[in-house]
Amino acid sequence: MIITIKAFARFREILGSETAEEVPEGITLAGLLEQIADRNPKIKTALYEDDSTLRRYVILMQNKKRVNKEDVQTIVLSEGDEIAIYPPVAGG
Amino acid sequence: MIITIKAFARFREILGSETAEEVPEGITLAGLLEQIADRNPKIKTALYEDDSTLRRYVILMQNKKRVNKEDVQTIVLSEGDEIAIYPPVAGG
Amino acid sequence: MVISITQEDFDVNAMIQSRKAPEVGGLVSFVGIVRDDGITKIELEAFEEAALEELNLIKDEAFEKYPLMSVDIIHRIGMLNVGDNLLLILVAAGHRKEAFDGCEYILERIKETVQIWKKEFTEDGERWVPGEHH
Amino acid sequence: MVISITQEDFDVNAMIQSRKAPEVGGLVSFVGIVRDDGITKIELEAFEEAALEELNLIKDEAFEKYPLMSVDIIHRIGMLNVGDNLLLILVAAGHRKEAFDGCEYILERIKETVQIWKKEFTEDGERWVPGEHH
Repeated sequence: MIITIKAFARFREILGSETAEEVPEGITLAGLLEQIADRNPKIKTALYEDDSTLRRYVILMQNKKRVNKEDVQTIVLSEGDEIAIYPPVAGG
Repeated sequence: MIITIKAFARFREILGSETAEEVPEGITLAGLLEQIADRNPKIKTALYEDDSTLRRYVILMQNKKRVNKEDVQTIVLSEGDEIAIYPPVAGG
Repeated sequence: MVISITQEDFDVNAMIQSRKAPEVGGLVSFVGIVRDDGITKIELEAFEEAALEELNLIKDEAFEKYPLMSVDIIHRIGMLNVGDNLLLILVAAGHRKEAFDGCEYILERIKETVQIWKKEFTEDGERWVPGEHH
Repeated sequence: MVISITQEDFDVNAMIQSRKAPEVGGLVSFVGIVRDDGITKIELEAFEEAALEELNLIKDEAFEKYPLMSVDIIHRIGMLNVGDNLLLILVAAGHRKEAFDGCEYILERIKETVQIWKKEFTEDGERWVPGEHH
């Protein structure tokens, strides 16, 4: 199935602003992030600490709802989901 | 000697905006107020409580410096002094 | 910087534009408007020399209390209608917090001590707006 | 009421004029400016759909917390120079206190959660402005 990934600011510069990612049915959000990180060491470094935990400043949204970091392992994605990845905001 | 009296808001309506008051040498600020109050019961009522104390909401300036109420009896006026009389301000 | 008591209206855009400077990060303005409290119009009276002195003193106090870049205060007097501009306070600062604090401080001080009075006109007559401070 | 993320500049006078209403007694505006922190220009990027949703949520929160008459928020994006307008928050209320509190609340919330980022360009290169909140 296809998941849309949107990325912003420094993550946009690494991931591109919007990409369609082919993933297996039943993949979790954590699985999606690992899949894209495995393809590119720059993405891996941007997303993960050395001990493979997600960096504190990575913010995730699923269909424009913010995701709690503790739920990343358990959220199962569905066809057409939009995952947004961005760093802490700096507007105003 | 001549003292200038400036009055504002409701006091202007009773006293006029600016008047030159002829007073004896050595008069105190309290003496000046009594002199103008004695001439006109409306002024008297505007300035004094029934017990002849100055009303709480009367504000006085001598040459654009605010006067403490406790000093009204002791301030001796000089030729050319300007006394301003006004109620609590309501700008802004 | 403008400190003024005037019958003239003011232009907030132009004032903001002229207060921009490299270190200015935020401008906070307060625009006071003649509110419809069942009135037809309002007349403002000032003891101008004293009020201007007081406004300048308040400006100086604001600069002492907060790291501000500029302060402008324009208080209108004369006969005004509901919806007319009454007061502009414009404060520029490097950062937002001090701009807000400075602007609010100036407004509170104006209401406390600046020699300006308001008379409201209604269909039934007129009344002096009571002052809040003594 | 305008809630907008746009490349266009804004007109504070016109906005204030259009927010006047009989019960409005005070309007507080915050105008954010591109500050010269040794930069040549700045580029703002937004996750527009999410940011607009968030701004509308913040507006609703402000109305719940304070008795406000109107709220406008215009956040600019794109390439801006030092001194350019960046953000307008305009809050109208019956009285001064709630207008100040409402405007300041909205600004803090924008800095916390609205999906907008800034990249600064200097003579030596470029850097993303770090966000304050997580």
